[in-house]
Amino acid sequence: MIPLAWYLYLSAALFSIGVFGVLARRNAIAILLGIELMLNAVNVNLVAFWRYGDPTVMSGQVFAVIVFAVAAAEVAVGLSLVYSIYRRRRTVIADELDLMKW
Amino acid sequence: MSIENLIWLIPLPPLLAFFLIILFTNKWKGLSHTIGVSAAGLSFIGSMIVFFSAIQVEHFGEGEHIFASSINWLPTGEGFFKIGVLIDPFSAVTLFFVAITIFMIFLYSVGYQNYGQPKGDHDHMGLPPHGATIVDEHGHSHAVLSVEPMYSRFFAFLGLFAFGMYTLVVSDNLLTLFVGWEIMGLCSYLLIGFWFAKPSARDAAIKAFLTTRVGDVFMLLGLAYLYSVTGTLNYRDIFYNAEVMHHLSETITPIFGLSTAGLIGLLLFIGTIGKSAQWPLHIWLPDAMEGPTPVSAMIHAATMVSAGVYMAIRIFPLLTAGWHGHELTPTMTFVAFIGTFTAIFSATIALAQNDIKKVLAYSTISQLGFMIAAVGIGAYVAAAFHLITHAFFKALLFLGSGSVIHGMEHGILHTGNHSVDPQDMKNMGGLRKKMPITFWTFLIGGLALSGFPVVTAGFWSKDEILADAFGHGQWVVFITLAVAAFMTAFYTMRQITMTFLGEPRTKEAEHAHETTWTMTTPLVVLAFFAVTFGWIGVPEHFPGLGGVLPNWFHHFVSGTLLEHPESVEFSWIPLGTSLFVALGGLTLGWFVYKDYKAGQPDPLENPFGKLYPVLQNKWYFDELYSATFYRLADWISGVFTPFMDQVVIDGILHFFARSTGVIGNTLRDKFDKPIINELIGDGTAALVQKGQVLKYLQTGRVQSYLFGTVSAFIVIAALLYYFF
Amino acid sequence: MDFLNTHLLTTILFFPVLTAMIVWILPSDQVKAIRWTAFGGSLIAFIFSVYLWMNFDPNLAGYQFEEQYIWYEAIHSTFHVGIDGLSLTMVILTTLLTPLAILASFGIVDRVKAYMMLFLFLETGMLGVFLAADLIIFFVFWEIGLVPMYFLINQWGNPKGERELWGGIKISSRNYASLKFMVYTMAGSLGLLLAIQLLGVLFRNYDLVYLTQRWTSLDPNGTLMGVSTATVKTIVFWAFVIAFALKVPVWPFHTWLPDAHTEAPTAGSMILAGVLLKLGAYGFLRLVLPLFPEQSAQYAGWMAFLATMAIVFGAFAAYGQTDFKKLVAYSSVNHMGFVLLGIAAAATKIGTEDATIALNGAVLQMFNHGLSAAGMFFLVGVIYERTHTRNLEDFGGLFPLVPVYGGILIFTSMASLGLPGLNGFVSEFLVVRGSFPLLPIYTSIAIIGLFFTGAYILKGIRKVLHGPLNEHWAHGEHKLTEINLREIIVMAPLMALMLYIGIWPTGLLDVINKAMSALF
Amino acid sequence: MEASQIIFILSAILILSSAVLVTTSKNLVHAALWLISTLFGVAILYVLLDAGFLAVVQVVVYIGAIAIMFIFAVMLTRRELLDTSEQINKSWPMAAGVAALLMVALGALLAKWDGLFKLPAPMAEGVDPIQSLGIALTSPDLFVLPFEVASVLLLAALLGAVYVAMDKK
Amino acid sequence: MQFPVISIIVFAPLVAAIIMLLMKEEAKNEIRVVALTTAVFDLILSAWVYFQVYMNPTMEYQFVEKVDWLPALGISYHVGVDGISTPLVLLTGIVMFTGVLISWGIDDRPREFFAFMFLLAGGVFGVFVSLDLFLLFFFYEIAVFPMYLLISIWGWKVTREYAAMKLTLYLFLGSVFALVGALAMYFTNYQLNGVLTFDMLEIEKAGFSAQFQYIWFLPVFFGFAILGGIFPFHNWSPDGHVAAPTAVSMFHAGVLMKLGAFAALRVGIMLLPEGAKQWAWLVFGFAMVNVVYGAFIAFIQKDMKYVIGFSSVSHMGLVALGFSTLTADGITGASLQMFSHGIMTALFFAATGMVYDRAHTRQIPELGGMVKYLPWVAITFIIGALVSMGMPGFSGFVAEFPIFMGVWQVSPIAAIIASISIVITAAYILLVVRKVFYGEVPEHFEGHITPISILDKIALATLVIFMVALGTMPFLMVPMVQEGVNNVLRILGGA
Repeated sequence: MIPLAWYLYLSAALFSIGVFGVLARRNAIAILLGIELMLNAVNVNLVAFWRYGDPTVMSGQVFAVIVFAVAAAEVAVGLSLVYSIYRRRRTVIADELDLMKW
Repeated sequence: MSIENLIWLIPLPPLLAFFLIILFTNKWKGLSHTIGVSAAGLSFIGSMIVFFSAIQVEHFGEGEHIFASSINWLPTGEGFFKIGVLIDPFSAVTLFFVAITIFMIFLYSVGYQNYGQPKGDHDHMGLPPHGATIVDEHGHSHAVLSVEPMYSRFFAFLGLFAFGMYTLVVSDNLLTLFVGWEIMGLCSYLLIGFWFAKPSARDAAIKAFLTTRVGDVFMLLGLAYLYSVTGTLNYRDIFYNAEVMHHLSETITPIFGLSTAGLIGLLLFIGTIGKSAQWPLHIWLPDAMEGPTPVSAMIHAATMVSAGVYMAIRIFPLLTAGWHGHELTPTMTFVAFIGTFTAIFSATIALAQNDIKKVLAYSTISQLGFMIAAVGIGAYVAAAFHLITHAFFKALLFLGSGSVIHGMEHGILHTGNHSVDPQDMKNMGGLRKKMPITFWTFLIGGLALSGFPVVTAGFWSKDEILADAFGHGQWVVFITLAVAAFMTAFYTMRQITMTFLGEPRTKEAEHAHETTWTMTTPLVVLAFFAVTFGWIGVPEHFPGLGGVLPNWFHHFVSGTLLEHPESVEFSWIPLGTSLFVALGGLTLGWFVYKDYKAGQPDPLENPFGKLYPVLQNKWYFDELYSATFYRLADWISGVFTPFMDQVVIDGILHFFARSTGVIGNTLRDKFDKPIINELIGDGTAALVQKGQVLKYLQTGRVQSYLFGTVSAFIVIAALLYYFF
Repeated sequence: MDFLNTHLLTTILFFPVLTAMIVWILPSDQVKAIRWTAFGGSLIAFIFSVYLWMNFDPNLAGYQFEEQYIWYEAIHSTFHVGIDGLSLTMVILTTLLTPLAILASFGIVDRVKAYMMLFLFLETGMLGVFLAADLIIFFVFWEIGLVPMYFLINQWGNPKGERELWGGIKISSRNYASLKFMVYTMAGSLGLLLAIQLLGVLFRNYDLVYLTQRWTSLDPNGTLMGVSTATVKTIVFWAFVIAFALKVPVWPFHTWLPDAHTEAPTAGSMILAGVLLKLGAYGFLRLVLPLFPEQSAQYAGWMAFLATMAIVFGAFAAYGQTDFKKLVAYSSVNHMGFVLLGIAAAATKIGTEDATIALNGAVLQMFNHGLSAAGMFFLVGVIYERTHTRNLEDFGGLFPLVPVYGGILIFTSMASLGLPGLNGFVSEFLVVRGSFPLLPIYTSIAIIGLFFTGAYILKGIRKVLHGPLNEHWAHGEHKLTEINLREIIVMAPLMALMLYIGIWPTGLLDVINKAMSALF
Repeated sequence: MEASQIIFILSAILILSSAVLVTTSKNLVHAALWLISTLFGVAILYVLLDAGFLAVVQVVVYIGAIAIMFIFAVMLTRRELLDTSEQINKSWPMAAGVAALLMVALGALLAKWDGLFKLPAPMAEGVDPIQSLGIALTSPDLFVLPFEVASVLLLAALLGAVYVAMDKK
Repeated sequence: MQFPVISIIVFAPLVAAIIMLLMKEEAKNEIRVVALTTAVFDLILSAWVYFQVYMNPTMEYQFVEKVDWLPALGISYHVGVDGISTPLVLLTGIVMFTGVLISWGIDDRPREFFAFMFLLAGGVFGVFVSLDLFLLFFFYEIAVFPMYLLISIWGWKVTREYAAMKLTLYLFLGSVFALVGALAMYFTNYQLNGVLTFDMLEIEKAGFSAQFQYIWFLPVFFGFAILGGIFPFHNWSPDGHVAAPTAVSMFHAGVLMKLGAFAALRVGIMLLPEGAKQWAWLVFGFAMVNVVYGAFIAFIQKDMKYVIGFSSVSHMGLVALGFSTLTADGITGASLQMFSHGIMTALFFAATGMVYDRAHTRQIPELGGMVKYLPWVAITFIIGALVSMGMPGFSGFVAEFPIFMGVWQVSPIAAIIASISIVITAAYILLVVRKVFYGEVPEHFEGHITPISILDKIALATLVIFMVALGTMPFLMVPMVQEGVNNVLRILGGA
């Protein structure tokens, strides 16, 4: 039997790695990858809590499903954005995409 | 109609005439003078009726034996101030001579202002007529006198003047007396300044008005004083009321320890000084000669100056309050001094004048001095008597001189030499043949003035004054007056000689000729009174005449007073003196001047030496005053007051205004902006700077934002960890 | 008619405003209509006040025709108007002078509508002061009166003339004058305002009658707000005195007057001298004496001193002027000095016969000065309109050119000189008579002023009418034209009254006398 | 040590290691591939958690759709493939620090929670998670609304993506 | 449940703002019409409310509406008017109406302009009527925030950023203090009575300890009074006036400053009476400074708007002075002064704006003879001047007189000193009138000065009417104000 803690710590770790990825990568796509990791971490949590709580209440899983949808949407929009940016600026380096500064 | 109502009416016709002429008829000369003269005539008749009905009353003046009526005028708190009319013996006789002289003067003016003569070629309002040229049927053009441009106006003013005088005489209280008094002041101003375009006339007018006003204001003060102590200004209630008089004479005022009566008397008397041109306020009168001659007569004989004396005699009880026949009270001493000094003082000046009217003017002053002196030594009746006689003969003299001047002007027009002064006696001489009536009447007047014994009125009145002075043991007064009388005789004779006797000294004098009947009639009438009027006042014990004629005047007038003054017992000394001074003066005068030729210096210049110019310049009084009082007044009004207003007071105001601004600026620049704004306020500007720094936080990089987010999350986590 | 009887005072008070409103709606180019409407309105107000005079019963003490409406209950002030002999005299004067002033200003062509409206407002303002029986109302109208006057001077005043202030600041003198007039007077009434507030705070009421009896019955040994009552009373007393002294104006608060007068338009000066100055004196009579009998008695000497200074220096200053209008202006200082002298004298011994006489004199003097000063200013205006100069040196010998004008001028001058037989004398005599026994010294000094009154009046006549003719005015385009009918009509009632009062003062004086005896 | 525990550990190692490689590998294509393996590991965990349906969805949707899309995107922005320039930005140590801190923070928080080591209750008999999930997603009184909203979201995202990425020439 | 007139008054502007924002940028006239309609509508309603309250003035609040908002936190939508706030509601209605008329000509993004202005108006209405502390703050911030935009966008180019920033900082700073105080009351009330409520009528009864009140009165009072321009926090106000566009200045000086004073009274004095008594002397002192100091500075200003700005400082000082006397007279006067001064400054700024729009300068020395071209402006400005110098017969006198009476009861000396300001006011205002409207016209103005529109005339006339009406017929407003004041006095312990 696996105690809940394992899942939680795992997802925490996964989340942290995702954060690192988001913060550290220069490439916009890579940043999106990091976000994916974080989302998965969240999902793991959700499902774990469903299982260790009352499995007859399905809210945990439902949330997971919705997260999938969100993830899909996010990726679709995100990537298309990246692509259009690339078409205009010929770059996807996040540091250089700083039009919205002072 | 009862006498009282008649008295009310006496002053009105002239006033009516004044308004009629001013408002309606001043276009039509004839109509105007008709109105004027007839108005004067009406008043004359009225006065005569009143006078004669007065002298028929037994014990007239005593107790209720008077004509009086009054009405409420000013409400004062509970009571009323009443005004009304009063005829007592004194006012009756005054009314008598006033009426006559005024009527005469009206008549005279018609001629004097050249009624019926053509309009002047280049006359205009405010200047004396320059004469006109007419072309007779032969085609010769003659220069003739031209009519006065402001003819109607002249009669209007005369009317007002007459009104003033009548009011003054018939009024029963000092206030209405003052009213008439001031109205005359105005008229004298208007009439002296009648030819207002002449600067000399204009200034003379103002001089007259102001100088008299000096007296008037003090008089007003006196009135207020008297009124506030007695609660009335009615003659009878005060002077004819024993305990009031007693109270007045007993109470002592802080000023010089005078009795109340004395002080009030003094204040009122100052009014007289101004009005009757006594020294030191005499200066206006000679200048008043700028007016047309009838005006001079009005002012100097009939009315104004007499008014002064009239009042002095009216307030006799006040002046003499606390006097018991000997040892003059301070007030009386003052009055006596003023009178006596004026008499001698102006007599000296008269000696050296050449202007025919100026001489008369100064003689008037000196004669008034006689009367005042008489009042001062308590010679009530004498004063009144001389007042009246003097009025007659002085009016006569003035009108005569006017006639002379008129004649001279005629001559001047004939020769056409306008440089000649028609009033300068040096240019005259030998006029007796040219103008006989004028000469004879003038002579009578002159003799009366110099007190030619027995026949002339002047003798009796003047003699009575001297007698009183002697009788009361006032030696100083007696001697001074005697000397003055001597001078009077002298300069009168000088005048007569220079004017009428000898040979004409100029061509103008040769071509002078007699004036119209309107001018000569008054001369005759007045001459009549100048002679006869004296005979009603012959002292009982006068040698010879004494018993023959009763001293009617004395008895009658004494009725005015509460305790009748007894007439002084007869003594030869004053009689002798007056005889001597009169005759001596006359003869001396004739000898000195009988062969005075044109161009010669005046015979008196050598004997008098340095004194002569001093006399000629009236002891330099005008110069003295202008150097002191006028200068002072000008300084105060022209320098001091503006300084006080514009520099001191306004300065203070402006200081406030300025300091407001200064405070405002200081607050704003020194406090509001630097301190408040910096300390509390202007974090702002600074903070905008900070903002410039902070904006770098906004890198626009997604990741840097995320950094913030995550770190914030960590912090929160840490907090949660710490707290829960 | 019944309405009129019950609301007579308010009708008189607000009729001018009503007229102003009518004038307002008239088209501004209908100058004639505007003038006549304004004139008619003020005339009707005058007729009303004559009707008031008819129905007034002098024998009753206290207010008559009283009206009282709720106005400002938060501070317990009601719109309370009433009239007694004193105010009646002043009301008559005001309503008489205003139509004349309006008639006198028919010559005005610049912004006639505004001018006339201001004038009518001014009338209401002045009437309000005289009618008010409530301290606040009194103050309201007291201040309101300033405003129209300010603009009359500031706008229709003499456009020429510059005034050098400190530091080389130059401002046109009419601005200077009007500003001085306004600010100075407001500053003066500050004390009044504060004093009024103090009274209100103490008694929670502003009704004059009530206030008077409460205030006078205060325990003199008690304390108010920690200060002894006597002290407070003294301070308040002086606050009142200064406010009114400024308006009268009394030396040394008089300097605004000559400036204001010289700059004001003719009709403005007429009203200013004729009525506005009376407000101050009225204040003394209506408030100072009744409210502060002890203080007035105590400080009567000082008031008399100021009055005397006003009389003497007023006369001297007038004598020193070369500007005809300034001369007349200073004469106002001199004449109003007599009013205050009378009041001060009366203050020493309220209730005695002397006091009553002095007060009669003072009030009559107010009325008389109203007539003569208005007349004088108008005459100055008449000649100024024709010659555009007021410098006495520029005139000279004009009598032959304008005999009628000359006659009127001399007549009026004599009235203001105090010639017996004309109105001025009666009042001056009464004042002197009343004051002499009470304040002999000051009265005697004031006499000097009386003398110089003569001096400056004659100076005026001498410079304008007499002397050699100044050819400049004799012919050519400068030819001086005779006074015209309208102007004569303006003068006629004034002169008639001067003469009437001079000869038969009893009618008017009777009312005044009864009022004074009732008041004090 | 039971089988399930071992499976968990293995898959955990797979997840974490490949996740690290996702965030570190220079070549983006590799990174995308490593992501796939991570997702796969997660799928295994779902199975362990008796969420078979989710596991399937994970494999089908994530790996089959999303990851592939990433690869497409990488291809489209090809220049990046060639450049061998630094893929980690200069502030990566800070990033690492933050990440580590985060890990610690989460760990610490979890450590404080008492229900940390509870064990799962055995699945009740006759309860089919998939069925009940289906019911939950479709029954009006449960989650039908969020479900539909999610679909709307997907649609919107789809349109948006198309619009954004469309070449407007 | 009666007709919720108050809510309608409050929300009509907000709704209108939204409507306008939804309209097309180009449809300027339509936008203006909407604005005007709303303004008229509000004016009518507030007049109706005023009339109702005038008909039966009571100490209680009228037109009360209470709806729970966040019951958990004790926040409720609780509004109502009393004798003091009713005139202010009317005032806001008037200023809003006239403000719209005046800014009819605004051509630079009128949509946003009116929208923000109405937002402001709504906020102001809200503050005046809200009986719930939270609600009050809510509206307070709504009112303050648009000022920033209005000034910094439509303001006077030279100083607008500076002024807008300054104003906003001051006001938020103030409201922060006040908020802290308010929360303190909220929680203390919870501790004392165990109920979480922001309802002021509840908090009134909380019975705070004197100690507590002593501590919290100052922050609360001054926090709000800053918006009332109390010394030494007055500097934002003249700068703000100068920078703001005409209509905004009208709002700013006309109602916004009243907002501060009113809130200071409602929250500061009425909720913390003991504190008020304790610190009255301090407020009194500062207010005195305001009065005199403002007058003096206004005297030397060269810019018309600065003159008026500082005169507002001085006059608002009178309001604070009146409150700080804590006497019936003083507070009555202060309440009236709020109304009177509101109308007056609105008029001043309207007139100034008209002059400025045409002459393009506000420097007094550069102006002159405007009466020739702008008679209406001149005359109305003059009437305003009379009001501001406390000329009897105008509202200024009616308002200032009781204030001074109140001051007398506290300190006669102060009354005397304060009265000096009246003369100074007269002086500088007359100087402005003389120089700007009279005197000779600088030649470069010849022909450049266009006459004002009929709308402007209507606006000016409206304002003048109210000043004169109150001045000549105080009984139109005084009774209700007295009732309101009685309520305050009741709280103060029948002082």
